[in-house]
Amino acid sequence: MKKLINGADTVLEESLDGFAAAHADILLLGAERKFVRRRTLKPGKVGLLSGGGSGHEPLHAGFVGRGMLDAACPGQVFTSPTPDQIIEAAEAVDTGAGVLFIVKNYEGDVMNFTMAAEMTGREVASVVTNDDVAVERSTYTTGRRGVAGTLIVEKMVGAAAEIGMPLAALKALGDEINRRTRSMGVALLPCTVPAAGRPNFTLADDEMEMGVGIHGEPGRRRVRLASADAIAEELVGAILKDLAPEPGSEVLLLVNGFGATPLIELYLMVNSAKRILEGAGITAARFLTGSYVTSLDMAGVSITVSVLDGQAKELWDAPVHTAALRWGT
Amino acid sequence: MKKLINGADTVLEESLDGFAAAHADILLLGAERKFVRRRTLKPGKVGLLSGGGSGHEPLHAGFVGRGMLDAACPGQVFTSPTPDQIIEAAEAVDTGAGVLFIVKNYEGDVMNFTMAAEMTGREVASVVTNDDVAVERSTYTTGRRGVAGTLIVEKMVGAAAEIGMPLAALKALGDEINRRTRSMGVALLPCTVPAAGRPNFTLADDEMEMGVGIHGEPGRRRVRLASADAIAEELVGAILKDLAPEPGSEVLLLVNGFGATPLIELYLMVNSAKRILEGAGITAARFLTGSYVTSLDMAGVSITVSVLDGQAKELWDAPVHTAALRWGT
Amino acid sequence: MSLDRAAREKLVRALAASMIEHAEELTSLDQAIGDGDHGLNMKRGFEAVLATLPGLADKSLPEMLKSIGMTLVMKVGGASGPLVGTFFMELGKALPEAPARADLVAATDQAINAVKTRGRSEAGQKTLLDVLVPVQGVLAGGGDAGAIAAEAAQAADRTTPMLATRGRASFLGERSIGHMDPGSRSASLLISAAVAALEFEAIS
Amino acid sequence: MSLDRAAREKLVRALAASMIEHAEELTSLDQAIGDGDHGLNMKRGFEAVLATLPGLADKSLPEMLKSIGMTLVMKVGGASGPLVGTFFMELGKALPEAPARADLVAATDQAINAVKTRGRSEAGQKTLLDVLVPVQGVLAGGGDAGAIAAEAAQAADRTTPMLATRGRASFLGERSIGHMDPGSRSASLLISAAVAALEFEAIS
Ligand SMILES: Nc1ncnc2c1ncn2[C@@H]1O[C@H](COP(=O)(O)OP(=O)(O)O)[C@@H](O)[C@H]1O
Ligand SMILES: Nc1ncnc2c1ncn2[C@@H]1O[C@H](COP(=O)(O)OP(=O)(O)O)[C@@H](O)[C@H]1O
Ligand SMILES: [Mg+2]
Ligand SMILES: [Mg+2]
Ligand SMILES: [Mg+2]
Ligand SMILES: [Mg+2]
Repeated sequence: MKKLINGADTVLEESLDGFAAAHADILLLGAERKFVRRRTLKPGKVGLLSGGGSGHEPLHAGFVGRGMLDAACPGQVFTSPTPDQIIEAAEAVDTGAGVLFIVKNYEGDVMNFTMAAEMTGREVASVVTNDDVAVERSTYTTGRRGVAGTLIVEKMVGAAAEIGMPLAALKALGDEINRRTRSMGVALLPCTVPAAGRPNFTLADDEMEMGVGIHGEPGRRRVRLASADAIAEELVGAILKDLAPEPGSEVLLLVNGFGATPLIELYLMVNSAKRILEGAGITAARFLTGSYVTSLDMAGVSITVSVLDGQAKELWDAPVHTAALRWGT
Repeated sequence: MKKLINGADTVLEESLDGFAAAHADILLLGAERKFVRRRTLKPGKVGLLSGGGSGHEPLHAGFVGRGMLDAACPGQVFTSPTPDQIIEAAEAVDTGAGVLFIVKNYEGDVMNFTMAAEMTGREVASVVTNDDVAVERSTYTTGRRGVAGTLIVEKMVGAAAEIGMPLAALKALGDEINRRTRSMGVALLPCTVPAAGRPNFTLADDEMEMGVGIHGEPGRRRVRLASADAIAEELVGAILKDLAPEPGSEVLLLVNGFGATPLIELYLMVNSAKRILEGAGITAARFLTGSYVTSLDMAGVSITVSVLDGQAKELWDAPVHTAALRWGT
Repeated sequence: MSLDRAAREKLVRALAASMIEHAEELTSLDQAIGDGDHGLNMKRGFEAVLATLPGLADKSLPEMLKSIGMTLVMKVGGASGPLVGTFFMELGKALPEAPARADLVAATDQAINAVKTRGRSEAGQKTLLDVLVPVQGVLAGGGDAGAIAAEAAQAADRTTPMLATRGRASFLGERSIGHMDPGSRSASLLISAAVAALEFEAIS
Repeated sequence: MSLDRAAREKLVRALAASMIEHAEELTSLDQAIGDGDHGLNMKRGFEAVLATLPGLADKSLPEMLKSIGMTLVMKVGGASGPLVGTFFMELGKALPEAPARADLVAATDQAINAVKTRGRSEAGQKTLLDVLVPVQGVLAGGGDAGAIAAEAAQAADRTTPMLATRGRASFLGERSIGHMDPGSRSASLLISAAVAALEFEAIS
């Protein structure tokens, strides 16, 4: 295991301290590092709260700030946060309009956020994201995972909250964006949880994990390493099959690196994915490219497609000022 | 070699096409992909032009846009661009106030930019960055390499150009920022040039390259893998020894990933570096953390320290709107 | 059964020791069909429980169990935190201070139901319920310590050929087959540690 | 020496072939003390030169050399593009159409000086000048084809123990010692290819 760390036990706290110091203008760290909170709250606005296991940086703490999240609760690496973290974060950001939880669909996350919702006295609603089409036959199971599409839900719901949308409407909006959003990923190299010290799986030099999640968990199937075009075909193909957007639709294309894949490759994937979408009569009208929803030091990429309408475009374009996403005023 | 590519020969063009499509609001790609140009030029402003070998994304094309570069010339992977690229880019961005080249100190880059300057009829000045303290005994040699500090020069000079500073003053400013800026890096895993197909060097599981550059070239020395604190001590120590900032100085701390190192580790390094600076009586008043000056899929980190005065702080804080750096209005 | 302070402390230490000692193994199991943190999660949780000693053992058995459950909920996170935590909390709520065997049967039944509700799950889905449910059956049927521990171990083994339909392993579909469920293994370890520490024979 | 069209084309093809065939080797040398692109750079440059055939060989010898130089400058990039390109350009500028040996001596001297100016470098710094300069010495001293090719190969070998003070290898300090300079190796290959193609004996 080759990592820039001082010891597996302190990775999370040291990294959070560095993060909070580097972005002190935007956010602050709660007591005992239970949450990261937007420095200046907007009274009367619904509090937007997300969280999950760490190891996916910049998700979620990197999206705390104006136009996006009010707070994020970082769990241990790949382990959902605990109810006390969520309860205290909710308390810290509730200015009276209630709190919306944005939760990725993992049973750990769902249960911990649910317990927190039960235990806090506040008005709370939850959006559970489940955009990962790699999970097949999901009907009678835990369902699909929430992966990179979560970022899109957080951005758009964040923009709507910023302009005063009330809790119930935000929940409905979040559910709707989630319904319009699909993702799928592939890993070229596995990741190593610091405390585990060894990779979650191993891949031969000519293998990749197709349909991988963001926790170093194995994917749909292990296949031969393929070209960027072939990978994009499979990912975009699976997404479009499931999403079935109307021909002529405009979409947001998110090409997301898993942590160890450089930008030169991600932009190359943008090129492949865009061409494939065009072939299907779909226009990528917005793009986001970078390592935003990662899996520690895993190499690989996920593609997310989110169908845009006029409102979604406006919400995407609306100003955002966080550690990891910034545009507009 | 595990990369998301379609073939070594087309990596650069496909990646540039994806990049240009994703950021069409900010920039456009010149004919034959010779340069990336800011979409809307500001007449009367000095044209700021940089470039260098590819494989360092987002440097330089990711810094094209309002408040930073007007154009960037992408060379082949790790190979400086050719004079025709630079000449055509200069032509594309010169609105009459001359053109400033910002060049990293490698003989290839310096010679190609010099030939372009000789061959173009325009008023041209050059700033050559050489912030890498890993290079020892540099007096009678090629000197020091230009590495991540180049980003700081580009940002600050870009801000000054945006508010109308003339060519000679911009050159003087760039030289001055370069003088106040030092960097050093360490690699945990090597990188692989797509066309070469194999890593430039190999490292055992317990080794790292101390003082590595950004081209997969070997560093100062190969040493045992150490803790984040020990690495930060060595990097910051070498920087401070050379930079010798006055105690009480304020600095910009740039913790830069080389491409395969995740944010969780980079922020942990921020925490270590900040503490070491504080121990030396230096305050990190500004931070930038991320993979900005990379070396393909190399794992590792560089630390850059740039001494700030009031002007430098203002120039750093000034609005910037590029693919990779964005803040302000 | 009435546990004195020493017995309560012994029980807590035995449970914690079983998780701490087997953390590596549980993590390996979770690496195969999960995200590789189950051992770390259970270890972190039971270390936190240990840190509440000696005060913890001063409490009555029901209060102690509730406290263990709450500590697990607040320290473990993941899927196992709420589930194992709920199990202990509900057990504490349902047990009288000096439970007879019938109380234990009823309380474990209630705790298992709470786990099912929390996890929206049933036995047969390759989760810790596939240990809890059959072991509770043996308990209800009058099985002795040996039978309980044996059933726990066998039940965990029986999860190996199962297809996961709940929990993280369900994301793998068919690929979840052929690996033991990590939560079932930890449940089995906890049960074995408990019956050994309680000298169950004596108290039933 | 007067090269007809066929000889000029043969020369161009020989130079290009030597770079294309040895690209892997040059890249390996550059991986050891540089950035691993020298073989790719030279190959790309000479492939671009080949692409200017047949028109290229229609030109006079000086014009052809200038054109090769300009193509290299515009296609190679890196350090070798301007340096090798300048060498060819200056050679073309300095040579008459049908040069005598003395013309060749003077022209190579001039071209080497241009390289020195462009690279702000001298022989002794572990660069291609450590091949160009001694080979030019042999040429000036009347050496035959065999002597020139031998000196080129030996001069490249002699860069191995040198400490680099110019070029990318200089960043390595002492660690540059013990590896052959890639640019010296390519220069030596080009020289050998040239003397073989020119049947140098015949024309000197
Ligand atoms: N819905 C559920 N119902 C019952 N048990 C579950 C459920 N989901 C997960 N589990 C159990 O939790 C175990 C995983 O725990 P752990 O690895 O600590 O959490 P996570 O899966 O969040 O990483 C699984 O092996 C399984 O036994
Ligand atoms: N200043 C210089 N003067 C002469 N030759 C040089 C100089 N700098 C580099 N070289 C030569 O160029 C070679 C490297 O070429 P190449 O790898 O193509 O370019 P780069 O170093 O830019 O990657 C070196 O091996 C050396 O022979
Ligand atoms: Mg987990
Ligand atoms: Mg190069
Ligand atoms: Mg787990
Ligand atoms: Mg090179």
